[in-house]
Amino acid sequence: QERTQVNFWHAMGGQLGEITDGFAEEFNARQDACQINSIYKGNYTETMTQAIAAFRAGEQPHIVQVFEVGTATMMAAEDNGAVYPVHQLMEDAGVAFDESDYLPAVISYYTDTDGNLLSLPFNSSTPVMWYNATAFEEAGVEVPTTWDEVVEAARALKANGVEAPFGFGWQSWTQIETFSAWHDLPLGTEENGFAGLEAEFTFNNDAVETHIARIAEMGEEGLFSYGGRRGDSRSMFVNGDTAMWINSSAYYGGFASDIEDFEFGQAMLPLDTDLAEEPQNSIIGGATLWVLQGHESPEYTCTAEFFSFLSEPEQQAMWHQETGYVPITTAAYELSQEQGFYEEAPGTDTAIKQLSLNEPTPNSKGLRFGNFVQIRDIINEELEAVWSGDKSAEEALDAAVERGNDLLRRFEASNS
Amino acid sequence: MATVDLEGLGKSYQGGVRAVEGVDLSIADGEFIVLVGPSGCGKSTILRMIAGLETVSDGEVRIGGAVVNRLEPGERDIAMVFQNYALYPHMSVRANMAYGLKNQGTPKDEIARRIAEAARTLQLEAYLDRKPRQLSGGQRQRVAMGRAIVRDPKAFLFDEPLSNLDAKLRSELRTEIKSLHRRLGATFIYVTHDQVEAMSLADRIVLMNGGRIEQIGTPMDLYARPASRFVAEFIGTPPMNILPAESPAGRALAAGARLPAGTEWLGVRPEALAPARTGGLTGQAGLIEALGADMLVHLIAEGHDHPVVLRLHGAAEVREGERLTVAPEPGSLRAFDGEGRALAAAKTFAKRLGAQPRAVSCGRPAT
Amino acid sequence: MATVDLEGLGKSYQGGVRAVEGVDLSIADGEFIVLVGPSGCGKSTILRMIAGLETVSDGEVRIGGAVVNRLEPGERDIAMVFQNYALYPHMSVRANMAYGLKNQGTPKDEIARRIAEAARTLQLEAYLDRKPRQLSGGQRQRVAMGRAIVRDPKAFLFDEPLSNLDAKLRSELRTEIKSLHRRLGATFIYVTHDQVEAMSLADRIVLMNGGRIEQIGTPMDLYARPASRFVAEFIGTPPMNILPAESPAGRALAAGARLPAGTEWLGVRPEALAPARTGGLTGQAGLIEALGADMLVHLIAEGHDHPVVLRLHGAAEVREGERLTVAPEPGSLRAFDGEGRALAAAKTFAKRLGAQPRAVSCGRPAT
Amino acid sequence: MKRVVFRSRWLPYALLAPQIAVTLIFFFWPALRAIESSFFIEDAFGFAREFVAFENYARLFADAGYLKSFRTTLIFGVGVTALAMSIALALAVAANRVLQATTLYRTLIIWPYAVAPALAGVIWFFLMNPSLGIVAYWLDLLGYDWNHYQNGDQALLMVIVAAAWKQISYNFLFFLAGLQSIPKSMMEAAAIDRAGPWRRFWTITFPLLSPTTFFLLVINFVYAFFETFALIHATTSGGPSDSTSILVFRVYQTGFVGQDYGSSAAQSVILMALVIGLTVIQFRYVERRVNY
Amino acid sequence: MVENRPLATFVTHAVLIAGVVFLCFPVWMALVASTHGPEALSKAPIPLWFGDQGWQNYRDLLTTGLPEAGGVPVGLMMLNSLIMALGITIGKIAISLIAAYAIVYFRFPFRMGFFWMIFITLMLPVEVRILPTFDVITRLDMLNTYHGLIIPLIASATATFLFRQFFLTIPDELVEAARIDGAGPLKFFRDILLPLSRTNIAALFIILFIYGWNQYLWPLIVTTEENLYTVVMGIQRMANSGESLPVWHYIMGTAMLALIPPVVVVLAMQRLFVKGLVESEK
Ligand SMILES: Nc1ncnc2c1ncn2[C@@H]1O[C@H](COP(=O)(O)OP(=O)(O)OP(=O)(O)O)[C@@H](O)[C@H]1O
Ligand SMILES: Nc1ncnc2c1ncn2[C@@H]1O[C@H](COP(=O)(O)OP(=O)(O)OP(=O)(O)O)[C@@H](O)[C@H]1O
Ligand SMILES: O=P(O)(O)OC[C@H](O)CO
Ligand SMILES: [Mg+2]
Ligand SMILES: [Mg+2]
Repeated sequence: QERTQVNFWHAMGGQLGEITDGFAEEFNARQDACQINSIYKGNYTETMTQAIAAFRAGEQPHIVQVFEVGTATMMAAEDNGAVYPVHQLMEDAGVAFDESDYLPAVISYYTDTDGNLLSLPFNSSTPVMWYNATAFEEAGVEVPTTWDEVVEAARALKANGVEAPFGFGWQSWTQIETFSAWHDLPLGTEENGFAGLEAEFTFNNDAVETHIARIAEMGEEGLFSYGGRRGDSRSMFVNGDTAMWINSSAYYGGFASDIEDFEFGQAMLPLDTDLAEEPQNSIIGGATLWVLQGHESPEYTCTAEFFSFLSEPEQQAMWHQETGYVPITTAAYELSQEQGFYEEAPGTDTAIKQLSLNEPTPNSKGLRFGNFVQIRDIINEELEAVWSGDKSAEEALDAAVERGNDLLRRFEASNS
Repeated sequence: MATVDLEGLGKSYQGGVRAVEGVDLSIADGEFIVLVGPSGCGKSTILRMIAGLETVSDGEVRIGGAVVNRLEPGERDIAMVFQNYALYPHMSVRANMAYGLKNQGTPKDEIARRIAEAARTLQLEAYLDRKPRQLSGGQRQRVAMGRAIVRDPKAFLFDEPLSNLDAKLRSELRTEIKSLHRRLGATFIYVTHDQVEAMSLADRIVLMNGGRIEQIGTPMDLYARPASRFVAEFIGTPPMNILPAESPAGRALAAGARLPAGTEWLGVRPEALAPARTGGLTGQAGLIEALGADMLVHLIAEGHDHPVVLRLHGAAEVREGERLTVAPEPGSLRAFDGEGRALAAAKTFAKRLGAQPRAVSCGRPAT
Repeated sequence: MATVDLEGLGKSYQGGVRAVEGVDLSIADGEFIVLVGPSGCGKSTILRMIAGLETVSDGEVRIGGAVVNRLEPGERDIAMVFQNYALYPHMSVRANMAYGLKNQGTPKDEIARRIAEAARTLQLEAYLDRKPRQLSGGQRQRVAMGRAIVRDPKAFLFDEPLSNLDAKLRSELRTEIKSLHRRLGATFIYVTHDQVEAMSLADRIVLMNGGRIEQIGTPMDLYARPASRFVAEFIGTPPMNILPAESPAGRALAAGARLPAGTEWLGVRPEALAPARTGGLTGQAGLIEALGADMLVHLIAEGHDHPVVLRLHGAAEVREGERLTVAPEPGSLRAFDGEGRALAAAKTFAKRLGAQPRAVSCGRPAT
Repeated sequence: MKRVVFRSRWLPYALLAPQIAVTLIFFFWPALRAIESSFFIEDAFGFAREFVAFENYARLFADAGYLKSFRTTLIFGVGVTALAMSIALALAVAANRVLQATTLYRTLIIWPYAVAPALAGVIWFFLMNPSLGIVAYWLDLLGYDWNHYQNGDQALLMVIVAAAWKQISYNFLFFLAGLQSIPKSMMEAAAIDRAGPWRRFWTITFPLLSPTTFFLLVINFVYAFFETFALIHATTSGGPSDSTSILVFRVYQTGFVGQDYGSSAAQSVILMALVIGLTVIQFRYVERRVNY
Repeated sequence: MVENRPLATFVTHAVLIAGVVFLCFPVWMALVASTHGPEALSKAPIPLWFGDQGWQNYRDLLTTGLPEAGGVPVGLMMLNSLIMALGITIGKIAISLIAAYAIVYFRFPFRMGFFWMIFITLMLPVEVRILPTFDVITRLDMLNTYHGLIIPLIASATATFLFRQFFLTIPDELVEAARIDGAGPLKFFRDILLPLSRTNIAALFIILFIYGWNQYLWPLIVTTEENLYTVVMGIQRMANSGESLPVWHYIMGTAMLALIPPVVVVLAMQRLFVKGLVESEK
């Protein structure tokens, strides 16, 4: 008999892609009713926009992986019936599903106002600070925990021949969104958008401004080198040009296989002691799996079963350990502990620790702004203008907020 | 083979150009007719109306007595040879000749037979499998004629077939066309702007001017008895000298002749002016062109701004600047009225001048 | 103005084509020399070596006595007129003429003066501000001449300047060039493949064949005393009739004449054959071309496969198929050896035939 | 125009039908839809749309980023055109001089025409990569700090060079054809008129090439404006800081990535007007004026 | 011309050689990079001479699906490119030929109207109106199909113009001779016009093949199924990896594979190519 076909679009290239495709294969091998077609569609933005375009064309996949930034857009689509909420899907398919199995820090980002889970967390990450332990040792400095120490360490590393000691990727996520949450500062009104479409940005505050200005100064001093919007500067860390690199915890898998010349480690994000005594918690990144409407019910049953398979502790633990994404269920976290993973690879629990450091506040729960894909691009543009010396931090953030608000209003207009 | 008759033929092109106007012409079966005239006078237009390549605006075209105005070119049973040969460049000589026959469904062996025959006639046997581009201009034009011959059409139309060839080839092929006509005995309608070609080929020449027929006649008719100044100046190189009858030069030239009433222009051919001791036109020799057998002397006559051209024997001893007096040979003067029409039949006028028709004075006629 | 001397001039193109071989030629100051010959015989190559547009492979080019072999074209002080005019299309007529002068730093008012003068001479005043494309072919060639004149060069070189023009314009401009030469009194070196042009323009003709000079002389020299069969056949239309001396036709033609030893070919010009009652060549009139003033009769003589062409008076009464007997006029027969070289000086040979140099028999010579 | 034509009532329409059908369906229909959409705003999934009249246009012209894209496009266009045309002209003039070797050089010069703009971009991207690109490395040795991720001007320069690199072959071929169509006798006449090679080039060759030059100007602008989309998309994606975001890239970015259909459609309409303008200029103005 | 300027000759060759180096160098580097393993390409300076991983790399690319390229073997992508390029080329030539024939050899109402309709598309690249065109394709249900890849791109003003231009240079007398030989419009087209257009068709074929092969945006948006990916668009996915280290040896290998077919076509049929290019654009 014919297998029921389910299309799964994802944005996992390289090693991540291999593992992702491996899940689908394994699931397909386990049973003979469903066939999951796992398809790489390019980076997050491309995958999401292609899925939307496909939806408009009636060619949508069943499952699409959408990064956290697209959440508001997807939720608005859910209101219009484009999205099949996961809680509903599981219920309709009669597949056992308990939200409380999932780490709260993870699912809070993706639940609606009634606390129902809308999409399935799959690969969740959070920014951490990657460092080149060998380089630190050679320069004789400690791994920094505050931003002041970051600057100091960078100077020492530079003096010791490291080309551009400090760097980062996904700058809006790591240097504005997470920075704000880490210091319990709001990014915008309306509980960072969770409470309504009328939200407005407020991240042009002194705290963020000072922070951005600090990085710009580091750039001028030659301590920081900007290397692209997503993970493009990764190669600088891998080849030793950069020794402190703030980006997703999900680089773990890649680093483990690519880095041979030196020891690397991950540390918690630095704190700006002028802003807070203690860090709050970092916010989630990565992506979740959204189910799109418009297909037959047997296909959705398969989808539900696949989701259930993905959430099993074995899968999750393996995924977590291989990639550096955080485990999404408590069971998977515990399994990893049992397996002795954290002793074996110290620091690999940094992400999960950061996420669960404190009970999330409205400022650290996450964000839910419409049109945020575009707004991220605006923030990218404005920050790049700072790095290249064309704008001051203040000008750039003011402009980003103004332009961002404009898009928020436009989103509000087209979704109400 | 057939007669071709044009009756009141006229053509207006889009945009209002009136290319041909009221042409009446009956072409006998087997006749070699040449349409000649300056560029733009409508020669090609007439030919193309006969062929069916242009619609007829007024009048009728009849081939073999039947009106063909509304027939497609392929249905008129005529063949045409073009100035640029118009061979199908991608087909062999053989295929070029066969194409028309194939289209009309002639059987294979009949086609082969006819091609063989035409190739023999035109000495093209060796080239049958070549492509046109592998042939010289003269050979190409022969293939074009071959393509016409195999069709065995009612009439052959030629539109300046020799204009693209160099002088030597031109005169060779001229001879070939003439003998082809003799061999086939078919009706030939031939367009050219070259009066030498017209003179040497035609049974009858139709001289056109501005869309109308200026004169129809045998070559010698047109040369000796031009119906108008236009004909007189068009036929013959160098052309007939034309002088105002009332100018001093004109009066000197016509000295002693009684001119018909209304004469405004006098004409005399360069070879008909001979040095004379008295009575005649006096002038100074200007440019002298020694052409071997002949010599052209440009005579600057008082009271006439264009030089009068004399054609003398090549060995004549004339030097630039020399003063010469010349007089027309008896009977050689032509008179035209204000509109350029010839005034009296040449003969009559010649008689009045008191001489018998000009006798051959140089190459003595054969007996 | 200056003399131009070529000494042992030779040219090999890359690829080994030997275009010119051992050419010696002294051109007097103010002379009008025409280089003529069939296509590819090396005429242009010689002209271009004089101009400095091709390097000289062997020998020397001297202008005004000085060797110029290694000078660039601009330094030789010559001017050249090209077949395709080679006017600068983006410059006005005035700027075209001024260009060369500007390049040599002539003062502004001097340039203006010279242009005005040249424009007057060539009647170009009205066109000075036009672009070349707004001019007719003849006007363009006149501008090209104007560009040459203003430079006041040591010599004028012309490479087939009239070939792109139609017959009428060609003969007009021919006259103009001739009178220009007379007016300027400068050295002209003129290339053409048209023997009529060569005859009517040249002081001396240089007839080339396969890269070598075949004969140098005045036009009438070449016509009357060709140094070879090649010259005899190249100069004159229709060309000289050539017959094998030992064929029946040849013997009939030369009947009664004592031929120089080694004679293999006989030549006689069409106009020098006259109908005769006895003794001579007999044949049947084939194609007859009535050309008005003249008539060409193609005589099919027994024992000779090419027709012998006669040129008779236009009014001669010959009909196709008629039998004719013709004899050469006294002194008109030419003898050539196996290699085609003329055998005896024409005069001597003529004397042997027992007649005085051929008297003018048609247009009587001026007194 | 042909002197002789065939007569048939239906045949010409049948022959034209496929071409016209494709043109109508894939050119005119989308063009009309673009005009229509430009008056609406729409949500990403296409559930709702709202008529906003000219608001999309108004917003565009109030958007500094959009206006900056005009500037970027202009700089990019002028840069690519100037670079590609001047190098090509120099090469063509040189190749035209070497006579026998022309074919050899031509072979070595024309092949980049076949390289897709996207590939040209990716290859240059690789050469210029700040951390491992060989050219960036050389620049570094020369003391020049190359980082197109950070420096917008450098990024723009990189895409200009990549785009021009690919276009040189094309311009070269046309310049060479143009040079070869200048009658040799014109150069000879100038040589006799005492003009040296340099002067000959500027007073004769260059003016005579002007039709080719103007043709190439238009073609290069069109190339730089529209056909380089792939190059930008495959390399800088418009960044950093919007500095390589040319207009055509922005249409895509706004529409496909930003899901802002109305604004994207409005940009399409503006671009189409621009293209048609360029076409008209080429045929009305340039053709007439440059005919010497 | 008599010229005594050895320096000029030297400068001429110097300019040409510099130009050739500038043009060839990037592709040389790409070729070299494609023969190394990832380690050699992770640190500056990268090698300027070939490595020993060439066969390995190319075999991987052609046969196995790399995750970086979405798991599609480059061999399959190249096949898709070929199908698309040929489809576009043949389609464009076919419909342009007959359209040009109609416009040149017939007079009929609205002839100029049609002419302008085709003409106006001359400079309207698909990128400019990408969104609405995509919309139309989805309405026609042509996503993820070969005909979706091909048909929208086969309307070609350029080809129509080239053929029109060419037909106009065919002497009138040829039609006339054919008509006298009794050929009707279809016969004339088949027997005379088509054979005569052979070189033009061949020349245009090259240009259009390159155009088709190099398509980027269009396949990028109309294909969502991997087995329809084309190689030129496929490379973008590899280069823009973002999250993972770009696999430069594979990327450059793919680039080489993607540029070899059109470059070979251009070089092998240089004469036709030059003719096609210079004539189709002028
Ligand atoms: N297709 C056409 N449309 C409009 N006018 C035309 C057309 N063909 C010819 N004419 C005009 O008709 C007149 C006669 O043209 P035709 O071709 O018959 O002249 P012709 O005597 O053959 O000249 P030529 O010796 O130059 O071939 C000319 O004025 C010409 O311009
Ligand atoms: N650039 C060249 N390279 C090689 N051979 C050449 C070149 N130019 C001319 N030739 C050859 O040199 C010979 C003489 O050529 P030239 O142009 O001087 O002849 P011409 O007498 O002027 O002929 P035409 O009357 O056709 O102009 C010919 O065989 C020609 O093919
Ligand atoms: O690299 P990832 O998958 O952790 O995702 C990074 C960010 O969350 C993207 O928004
Ligand atoms: Mg005509
Ligand atoms: Mg020559």
